[in-house]
Amino acid sequence: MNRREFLKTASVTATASAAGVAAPAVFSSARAQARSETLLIVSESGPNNLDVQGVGTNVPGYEVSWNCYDRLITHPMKDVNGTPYYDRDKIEGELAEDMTLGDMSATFKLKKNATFQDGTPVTAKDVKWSMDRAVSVGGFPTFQMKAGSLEKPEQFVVVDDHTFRVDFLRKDRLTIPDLAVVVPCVMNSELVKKNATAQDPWGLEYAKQNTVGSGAYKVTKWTPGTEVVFERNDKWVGGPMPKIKRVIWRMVPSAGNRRALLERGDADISYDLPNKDFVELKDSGKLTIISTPYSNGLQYIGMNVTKPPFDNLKVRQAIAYAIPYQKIMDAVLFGLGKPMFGAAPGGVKEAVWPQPAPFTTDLAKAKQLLTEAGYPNGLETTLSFDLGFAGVNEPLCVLLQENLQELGIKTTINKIPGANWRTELNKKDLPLFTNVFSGWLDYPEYFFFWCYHGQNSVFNTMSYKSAAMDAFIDGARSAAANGDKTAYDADVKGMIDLAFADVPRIPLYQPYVNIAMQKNVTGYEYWFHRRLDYRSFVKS
Amino acid sequence: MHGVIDMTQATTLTPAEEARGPLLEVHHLTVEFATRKGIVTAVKQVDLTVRKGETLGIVGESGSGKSVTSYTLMRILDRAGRIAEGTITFSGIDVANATERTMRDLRGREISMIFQNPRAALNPIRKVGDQIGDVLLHHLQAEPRNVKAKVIEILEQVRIARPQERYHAYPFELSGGMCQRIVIALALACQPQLLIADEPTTGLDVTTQKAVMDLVTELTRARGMSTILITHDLGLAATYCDTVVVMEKGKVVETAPAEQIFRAPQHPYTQKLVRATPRPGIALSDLLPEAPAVPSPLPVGERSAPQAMGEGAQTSSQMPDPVHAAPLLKVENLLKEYPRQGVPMGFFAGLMGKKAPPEDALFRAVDGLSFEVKKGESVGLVGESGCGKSTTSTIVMRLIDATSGKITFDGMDIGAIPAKEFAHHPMRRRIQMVFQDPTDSLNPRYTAARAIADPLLRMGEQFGIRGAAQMRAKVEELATMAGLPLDLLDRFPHQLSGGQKARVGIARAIALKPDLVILDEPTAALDVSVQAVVLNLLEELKQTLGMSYLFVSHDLHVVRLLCDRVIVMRQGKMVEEGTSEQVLEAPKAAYTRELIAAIPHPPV
Amino acid sequence: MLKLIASRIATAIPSLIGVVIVTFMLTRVLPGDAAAYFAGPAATPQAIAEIRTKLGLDKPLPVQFVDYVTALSKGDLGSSLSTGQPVATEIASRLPASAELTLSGLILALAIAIPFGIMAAVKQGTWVDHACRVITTAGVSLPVFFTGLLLVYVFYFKLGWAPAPLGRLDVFFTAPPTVTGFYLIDSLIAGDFETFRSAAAQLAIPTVTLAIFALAPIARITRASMLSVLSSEFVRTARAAGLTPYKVIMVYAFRNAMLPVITTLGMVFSFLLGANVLVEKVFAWPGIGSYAVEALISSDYAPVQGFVLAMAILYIILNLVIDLAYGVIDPRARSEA
Amino acid sequence: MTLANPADRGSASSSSGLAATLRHAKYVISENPVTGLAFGMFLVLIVAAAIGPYIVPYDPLASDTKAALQAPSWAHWFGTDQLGRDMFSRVIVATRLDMGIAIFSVALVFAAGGIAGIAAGFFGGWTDRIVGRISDTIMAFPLFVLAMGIVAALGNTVTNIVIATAIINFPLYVRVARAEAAIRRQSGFIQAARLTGNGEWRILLTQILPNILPIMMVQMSLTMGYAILNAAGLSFIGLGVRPPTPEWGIMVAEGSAFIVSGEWWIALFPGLALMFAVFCFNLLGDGLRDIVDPQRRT
Repeated sequence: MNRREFLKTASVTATASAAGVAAPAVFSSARAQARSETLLIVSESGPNNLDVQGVGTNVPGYEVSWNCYDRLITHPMKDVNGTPYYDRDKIEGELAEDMTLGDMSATFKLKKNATFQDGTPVTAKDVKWSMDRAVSVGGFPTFQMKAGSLEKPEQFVVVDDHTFRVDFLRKDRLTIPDLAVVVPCVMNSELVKKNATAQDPWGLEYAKQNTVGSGAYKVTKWTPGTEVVFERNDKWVGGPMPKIKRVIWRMVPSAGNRRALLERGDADISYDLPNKDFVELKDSGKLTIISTPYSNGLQYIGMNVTKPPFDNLKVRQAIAYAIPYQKIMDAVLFGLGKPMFGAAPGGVKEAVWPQPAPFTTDLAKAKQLLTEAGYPNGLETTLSFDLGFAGVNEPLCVLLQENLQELGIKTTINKIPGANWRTELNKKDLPLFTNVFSGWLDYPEYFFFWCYHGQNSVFNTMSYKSAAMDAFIDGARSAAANGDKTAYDADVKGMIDLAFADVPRIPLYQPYVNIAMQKNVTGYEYWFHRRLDYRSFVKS
Repeated sequence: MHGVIDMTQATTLTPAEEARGPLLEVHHLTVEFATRKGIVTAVKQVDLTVRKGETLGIVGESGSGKSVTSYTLMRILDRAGRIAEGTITFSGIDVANATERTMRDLRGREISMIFQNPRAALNPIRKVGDQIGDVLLHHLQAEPRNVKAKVIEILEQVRIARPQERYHAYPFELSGGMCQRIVIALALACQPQLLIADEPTTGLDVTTQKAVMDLVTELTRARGMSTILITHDLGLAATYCDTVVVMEKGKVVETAPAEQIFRAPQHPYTQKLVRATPRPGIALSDLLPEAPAVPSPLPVGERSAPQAMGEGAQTSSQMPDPVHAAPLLKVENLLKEYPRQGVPMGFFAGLMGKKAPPEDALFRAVDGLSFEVKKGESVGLVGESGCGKSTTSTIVMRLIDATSGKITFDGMDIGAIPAKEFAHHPMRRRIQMVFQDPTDSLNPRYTAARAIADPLLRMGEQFGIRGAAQMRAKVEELATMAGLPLDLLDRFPHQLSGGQKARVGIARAIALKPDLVILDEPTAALDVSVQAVVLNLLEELKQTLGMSYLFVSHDLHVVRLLCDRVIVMRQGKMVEEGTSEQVLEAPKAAYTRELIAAIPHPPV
Repeated sequence: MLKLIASRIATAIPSLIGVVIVTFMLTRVLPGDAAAYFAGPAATPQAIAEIRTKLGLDKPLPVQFVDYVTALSKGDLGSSLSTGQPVATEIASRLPASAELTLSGLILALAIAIPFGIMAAVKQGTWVDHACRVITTAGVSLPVFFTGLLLVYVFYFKLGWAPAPLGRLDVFFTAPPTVTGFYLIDSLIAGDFETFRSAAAQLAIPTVTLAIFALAPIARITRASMLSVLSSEFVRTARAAGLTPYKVIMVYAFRNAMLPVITTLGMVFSFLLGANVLVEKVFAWPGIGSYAVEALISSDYAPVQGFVLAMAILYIILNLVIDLAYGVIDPRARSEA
Repeated sequence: MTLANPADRGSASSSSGLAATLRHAKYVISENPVTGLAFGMFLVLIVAAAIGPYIVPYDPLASDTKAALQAPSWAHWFGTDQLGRDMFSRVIVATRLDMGIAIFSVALVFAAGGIAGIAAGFFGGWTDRIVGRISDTIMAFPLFVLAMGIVAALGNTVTNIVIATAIINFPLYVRVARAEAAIRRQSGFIQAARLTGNGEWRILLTQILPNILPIMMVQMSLTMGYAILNAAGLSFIGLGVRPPTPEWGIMVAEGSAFIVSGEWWIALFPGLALMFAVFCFNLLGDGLRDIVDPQRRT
């Protein structure tokens, strides 16, 4: 849509904008009109792919997918400390109007009036094609589907045009929640197939550039690295009609500028500002600031347990006692984080995750442990962090480095560019590093499966391997699937206790998702993917 | 000679105007410059008078203040300069105190000026016609619609052929002489009353010089203009001026009618200058003042040699008769070709104007030249710029390779040794050179002693010098021979005068006791009085050390003084060869005659 | 003239080859692994190896180079990993943004620095001269990103004079139909003054930031060449002919003094393109510099190679233009060609 | 053996030369107050680099989170940063590193680019063509991006910053040295040196090089400033010096996030220091040009 057309629509809706007013005034009123129905979001980086099932789609890409595509089911909201927060334990239909859960299958009835953005109706065929695609394209989407035991195209069955069934491979508590994550989105299969090629049967290239779903918004303009413009899909049936007609998402690399834009009222929402800015903006009272802890997420210090010196438990413990926890909370996070240290000793009481570890800053103890470990004169190592999150990571590492220095541990700080971070982690030879992990599915065994299990996934950044740990994790998974609460709780407590005893990674804190909005913007909802859901926003 | 007669007639033709009194009167003019060393007085208490229609010559060596005087008259001094005292009255206008606006009206319209380097005096990126037009328009001598016609008319007056075409030419497309005509046109465009010509012909060939001077004389005469001719060349001034003013160190030392200056110079400085000016019928030693003013370059015992020569005697009378001596250097059929493009511009800049056929891909700088230099002989290589004399000397120096031809030195075919390898060849030390520009030929970062020692350090094995003290002694010996005061040895080139630098260059050239020294216009950049001393020094050294000289010069008079034989070159070829007397007094070739005729002939 | 252009291009070819080789080598030694990036966060080593084969990254370097050059000769610059777009398209859309910014910066710098340089030369040694020197030097002494942030802080955040640093246009304007890719020009062609105003407003502060940085080299060379021309003999001739100081300085001295300035412009432009990288980052400018920086940091070969190639070609074109401009001013250069 | 002699004499006489240079320097400074200022500034930088780490009031690396983000005060002249480190100490201590980067990169490029340029200008022909091509190739890259690429490829160390800075300045030095050498190539003293049996390389090193040194010094002074800016720019985008090492560019980059929130001092003081140094080198370059120019010295 170019500006002239846009003005036309704007003037249709504008009741009082009479003819005969001087040209600039018309422009201005049109702009004012547009403003009230437009949400301007600023963030550091933008999507690299509009298709969550595409190759190498980055996190901002998930936001596009979330808003432009529908899934069969989704979660309703509940209230957590006054903020709408997705309800992990409840499911509601999005494209499906009804879900029947069998013993080894689930059947979905699709909404009859649901259409794709080009007007074609959404059918079970499209749903199957989309699910097939997700489990077939490989890479992250396939992996994510697998986490819910959704692995083979045969699992997805078209019953009739508006009925769709998912057959379970095995009993898995995560199967249904996994259908509500970002990946299993429903695409306009005919449209994609039309634009697919022999080399690219799933139409990855086409879907990369075009949103082909039935979701509440569609991308009308995308300039990578610069902006994404969304328009509302007025025929959306997945939920109540969103209030915001248009969303402009601009990439502003400089954090200072993002804050300036918010403070001057030019931008409506920003969600990656430095913590300090959030705290100050909150104190100033000019903006609405919402901070929510990452669900199932932790910032931690990881150590490679396969190589000296961190193969030595006492060294790992020494590091755990050397960390300046409170300083990090104060000077790095400005309080915007939930401490995950200083728990009372004596074992885990509750089967919840994340929970604080029993470590505190105790340099004397750390020194003693290090001496016991055979490093009375300290040691040398490198401390790595992801430059993409330098705002937190850098001061954190500097503070840690300073304390380690007191133990005689000399560290060289190694900044790794964001794009290379995963690659470096994958090599599994960083000795000491800080990182964040958070799981979409908010279950302890999910977290531990990724981070501590001996299958050694990329997120087991410490290369930790323990038969006992694997037994706890596998036990917890099967107990959850079978609904055995007691066994489940015991296994979860066991794995947490073991994780704290072996300390391959040291929990620091649970980070917060921070959102700053203008006062006239409301309707923020917290989602497991931590990105914005435009559908609920209201601008007055 | 005709010009001179015309002039005197012209002056006498306008007695009425003369009677009206002076056009320009300068009284007690003092000009000061603020420099980093403090105030320097460049012009002291100068008095000048220029009458209407008169041509006044201001003669002086470098630093005499003659140019500053002329700039002061135009009030175009640098910011640092100011008139400290005195008055300048031009046609009743107080120039010293006139407003800048008045001066702008005066400049170009009433007083105009022509400069030494005509090519540099023109805006390189503006068409010459437009440059003349600018002046005409500025002084309201033309209107935009008729300016072009006016310019072409003026171009015709200065004898520019095809003026319509030349209007659109840029300075780089014209020869030096042509550029000077444009500058003259520029100066005369607005019919000024006074023309100041500041070294108008320096750097031009003699034939061009004559043509330019004749033109200036004719045009100014025809317009009844007054002229101030500023020059270092007393001969030129005496030839073309009515009155000559001699300046030294900012002061006027003598003012006299032109005829009297040569005949009866009054002031010692004028006398020295007159003596030092090379002219027909004198010997080398005649150039020097009676009492040597420079430090004695030679041990007393050897002094007598040049002085023993009688009037008009051959300078090399003490030497073994060169006619029968064995040839030291033999050049046969020397040929040097350059591709037309890629030749250094200065090399044949003079030729550019002559419009050599452009289709010729190769340009012959030296075209089948053959000659000999015998042991103890001095041979002069004379010609105008672009004649190939410098190329020849550079090839003989073995700094560049010839296209073809043979060069035999002391029986050895040195032409066969590539120039690149010659640097390390034992023959290298036997052929040395004195360069044209003493400033350019000295490394600004080396002291005089280091410069003189350089050849000894590289090729001085034969002298068996050991240690610093011996080296110093040797350097001092060489400096003494070259007449360089020993206390100057630790100075850097910029702390030395031109003559001193020339001595350093000479000391360096003789350090290795060469057999042949090529003198490439060794005095061209020097004042006449210094030239006189240097020429004598060279002659003395030749006698003492028994060297041969190949003397490259544009100046026949100078060549005659120093050389036994002269070779006249033109366009890469030899025009005439013979003893100096033969060539100068009974030239066979027309070109040689033309050259000789073009040398200013002051009324002696 | 065509001959001149052809010979210019011919002499540039070895450099171009050099650029292609150097860029290729440089990008291959960058740390980071495109295959791992493509494979996504949870990939197995096998998956990564598969993708590596698919991308041809397992082949020996010379083979990869041949592949790259072959693709290049077909005009295929590859696709960016991080934005997912074909590099050629991205460069085509981003280059005008950078060029518009850089050229505006350069023009503004020239407009200020040349009069400064002339004034400094004409009033050599006076306080004007010293002031020019201090001011321009101060400009070049500030890191551009710092200047940029400071200007945003003062003129946008504090004073509110400048529009939000959100790229080339205010969010509520749509880009004019592309003709040149320069919004200022395109909006005028479209007759859309409102957009023109917005584009100009957005351009103002980044342009000033760049211009401040470019003042010193231009002013310095202007002053130096002006000084040498003013002391030249033809200027003395012009003065002696009574021409007004204005005519002497502007017609005689200035045009000659511009010759070295023009020669330096090529270097200043290259210098500004470098500075541009940082300015674009500060002003969220959708240009090619910030694109290259992001790509470089994420070891994204294709955009880096494409960027460098585009820059090299731009640089060659620029030098060609400078040569031609030189020819227009200087008849001597014309005759040599 | 004999080579030493005139050199000895040279040094004997150079005391007078040195005195003359000093006199001249004094004159230039008094003539041009700005150059005098530049010399003063240079002295400050040298002192800060030499003794800075020993005189600063706080450990530049020591954090004190209780005193974080304090505005300039008597206790902390330049305030404190996010981790409570004393900005004054950090700014002063950074001088040594920044100056080091500047000096080493300039020395490196002087050695490489200077010699290559002189050889190109003096020998011409193939030498000229090869050197010309190399520097053309470098020039065809936007220089800052090339520096980024080099540092990104070779790794994030101070040494690599020095190397990258040297490489991107290479064409500048080649250009200056080449032009100066080409001017002198045909001059009389070079011809004279040839006549006395000096080989070409010998002429290049003993005759041409000393004459080009002054103009190269000017160039070095000017590029010192750019070297510092370049390192700062690299730090700004995350390449460059590792934390917590104090370096001006990285401090400005860190501080830039705090400008809008009002903690201006974190970016401002390192920014001023950066400006101070670059400014000083630039002015110094201009001043040096006046001093070393032998034509203007009398």
